Amino acid sequence: MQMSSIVKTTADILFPFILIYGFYIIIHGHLTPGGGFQGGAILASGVLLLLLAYRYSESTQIVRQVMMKTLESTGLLLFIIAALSAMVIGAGYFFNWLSPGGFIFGDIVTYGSTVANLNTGGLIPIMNLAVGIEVVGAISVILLALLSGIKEKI
Amino acid sequence: MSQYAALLLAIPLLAAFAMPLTGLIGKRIRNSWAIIAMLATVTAALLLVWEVLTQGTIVYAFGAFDSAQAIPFDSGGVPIRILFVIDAMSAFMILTAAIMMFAATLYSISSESEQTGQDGYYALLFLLMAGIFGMVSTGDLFNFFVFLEINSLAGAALAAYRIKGGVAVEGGLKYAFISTVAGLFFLIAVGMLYGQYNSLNIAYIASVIDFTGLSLVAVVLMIVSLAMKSGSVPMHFWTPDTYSSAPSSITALLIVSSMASLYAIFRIAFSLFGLTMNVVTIGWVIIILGILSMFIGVSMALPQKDVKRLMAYHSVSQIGYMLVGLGVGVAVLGDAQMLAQFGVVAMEGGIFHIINYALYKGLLFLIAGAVIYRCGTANLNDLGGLGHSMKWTMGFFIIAALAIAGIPPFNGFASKLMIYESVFIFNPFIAVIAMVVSIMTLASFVKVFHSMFMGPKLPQYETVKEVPMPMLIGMGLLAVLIILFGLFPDLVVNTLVEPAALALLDRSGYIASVMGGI
Amino acid sequence: MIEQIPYLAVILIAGIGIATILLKKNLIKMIMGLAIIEGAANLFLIILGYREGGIAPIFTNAPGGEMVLPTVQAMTLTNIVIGFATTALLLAFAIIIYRKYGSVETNNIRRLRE
Amino acid sequence: MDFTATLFTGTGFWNPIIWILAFVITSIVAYLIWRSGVSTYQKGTEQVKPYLSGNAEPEKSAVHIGGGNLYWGFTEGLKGYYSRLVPLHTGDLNDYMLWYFGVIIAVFALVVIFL
Repeated sequence: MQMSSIVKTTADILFPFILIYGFYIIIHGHLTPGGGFQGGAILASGVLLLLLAYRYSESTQIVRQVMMKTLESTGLLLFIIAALSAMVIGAGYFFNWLSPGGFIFGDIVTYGSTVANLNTGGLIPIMNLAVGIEVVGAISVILLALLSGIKEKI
Repeated sequence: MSQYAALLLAIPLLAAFAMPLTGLIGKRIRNSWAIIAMLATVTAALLLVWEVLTQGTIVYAFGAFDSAQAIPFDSGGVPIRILFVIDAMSAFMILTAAIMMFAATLYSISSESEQTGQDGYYALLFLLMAGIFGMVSTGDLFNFFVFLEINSLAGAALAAYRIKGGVAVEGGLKYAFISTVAGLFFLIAVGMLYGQYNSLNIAYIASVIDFTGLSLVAVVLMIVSLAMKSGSVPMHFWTPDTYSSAPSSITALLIVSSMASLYAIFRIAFSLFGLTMNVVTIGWVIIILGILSMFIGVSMALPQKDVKRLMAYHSVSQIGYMLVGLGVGVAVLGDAQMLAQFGVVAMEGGIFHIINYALYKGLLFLIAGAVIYRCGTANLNDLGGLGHSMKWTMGFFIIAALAIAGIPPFNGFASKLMIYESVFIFNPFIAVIAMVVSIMTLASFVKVFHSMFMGPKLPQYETVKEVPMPMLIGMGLLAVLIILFGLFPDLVVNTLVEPAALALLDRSGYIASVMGGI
Repeated sequence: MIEQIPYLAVILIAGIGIATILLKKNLIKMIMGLAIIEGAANLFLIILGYREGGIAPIFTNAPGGEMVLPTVQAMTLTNIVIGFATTALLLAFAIIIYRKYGSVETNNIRRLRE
Repeated sequence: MDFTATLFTGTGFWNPIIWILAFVITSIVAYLIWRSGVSTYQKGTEQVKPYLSGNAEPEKSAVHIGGGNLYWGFTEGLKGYYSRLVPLHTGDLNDYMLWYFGVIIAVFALVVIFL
């Protein structure tokens, strides 16, 4: 069955907004409710919108399984390498060595009720980003796998 | 500070996550990556075990600059970080898992070489190992639950990996469903403990525990859930289904994962609750589960026709020995005189049996896999006469079968002897059942030996050859270890098993290693 | 007494989940029962950390006063993620079983037995 | 480290080296007894052929006993036990879960009764 062009156009227009919202949730994960998994799930819902609006054979041209698997592995590798990086300076696994450093994401959080500063958190925003990339890849792979179970009716 | 505890977890995870990417480059690169990562993990595990045996319990704090900061100064004396507490018992389990990982990965390189989707296979294999290593070394209840779920999900996915017309998926589905339900009830029990003691750390909870009615519910939920995960009767029904349909190298690893669940039962019984609970009742519950497992497992194994299903029932039966050995230890925990007289020996027997069981049962499943790899069937009615063409495999089978039946001088005899003699003082009836079960084990392996290897060469297996070299190396390593453990049981008991048993008994030492001598 | 009502809800929801698992023969419904038990576990964890009148545990722009416990919320999030993975895996198994066996009734998924 | 040390089990001991020595000695004795057996036995003659009341010896593959036929008598003798035990393994996921919850209730009852 073919979706109408209204559905397809709406999906096309909505997709970038969903992406932006998802990345917003991921990037602000260390300041507001949300984070890697939640933002990644929102991103994956954008992918799901595309998958539903187009036919399975068409949408798999856009959302390829190999690409999503690569995204998944890349996100996970980024996460583990971020965790392992602390070992280079002799600290424990997962030690947040970026946090008060003054580099990227290195500002010191002022105590009490302040306006949120995005440039804090050290490794946590990086790990949030890694988890976000991983989750969008993983959920897309799951969706593709589950969708492939449906017999297509034309 | 020593990083081996973290590397033990980090290397398998890194290997698993990079596996799909290396698979995109090429098959050869993926296989070498798998072998390199496996060797690195095993090396880290062996170094960690060596460190624990020479320096005592290791506490590793995740996310801290130094593990001396296991309890942050501003936390009010509560360990809020995720801690790995690796004492001699954990080290023992890590060693068992590392040996099996070495053999099973090497075996997989050959046995899976013709199959598709190997990227996912090795990625899941390393995730499974990360889950097992995490389960046996963590000192945090919720963290344990997370590793339990990683382990069950990876194990179920691997068990279902070769679909085999849906049968393997059925086995995987049963395993996944059952372990998820068990995991959820374990989580609810963890929540009950957290609500009362405001911490997830095993050592902290143990130091403040006050056994209430809610803790009683929690301990029952935890022990029954973990007993189901380790496959004890009467929650064993998934074991033959999953073990028989999974690929053989995976079955060898699923055994280690059931051992990790078994470890958790005793960690909870000895270190978490200890004498605060009614040890006699809980001990007897574990012993009854053990007796049922021993007897029903072996009596179901005798009439089986599928070789892997038969061996799976034997694994149920062997788990009974460990439950009985350590259950006697729990039951006499409150009586110092009985503990010294036979309780410690029973526990040592049970713990020694864990590694012996993992070795010979893993070897048996690998042999079954080798036979299936060459002949394509696991049905004992169709097999026969393989002794003419698969001489090495037959030799390994003889060693493993004699070991599982408890025939001297192999390793199964040493641990079973320790269990028999100590349990006989506790209750002669149990020891008699254990011996009868041992005889029936021998009987059913005589059946397997006869119908697989004996007899004239059958026409349909005229072209069968010996299995490739990596599979033989994986099996040979286990066989050599079985013989060595059988010839020098005293050495193993003194260096590995006795510290493990004493570490389980030393509840205040476990608490002090984290809480700093409170 | 009013504080006990959420715990009663946990028991009720877990009971519904257990009954679904035990009584329903359809695999998809059993997976739903599993998800219901998971919901009960999540609710149980969340109410352990609930404090009367507490605010969300975010320090920026916090008005002060009591906060609810964040540890259990982190545990719940982890459990949600794990539950997501489990459900996806079980549903994938159910799809393959339906393709191969032509049924998702548990009394037909019994090729491995005895 | 003393490699000849013995494993003590509280009531007894176990030393594989002694056992192997005993095994070797017993084997030698058995071999000597076997050596002094009947000397008229000769390989490759009529003596080695199986005697089946004068019937011809069947093909080797025809006399192979499959695994399913072994221990038939054992299972037949314990029929009452096996006919109850085997049907419990239904392969039905609902039953598996029923056993789990049943065991939780049973263990809970035990623990409460013998508190």
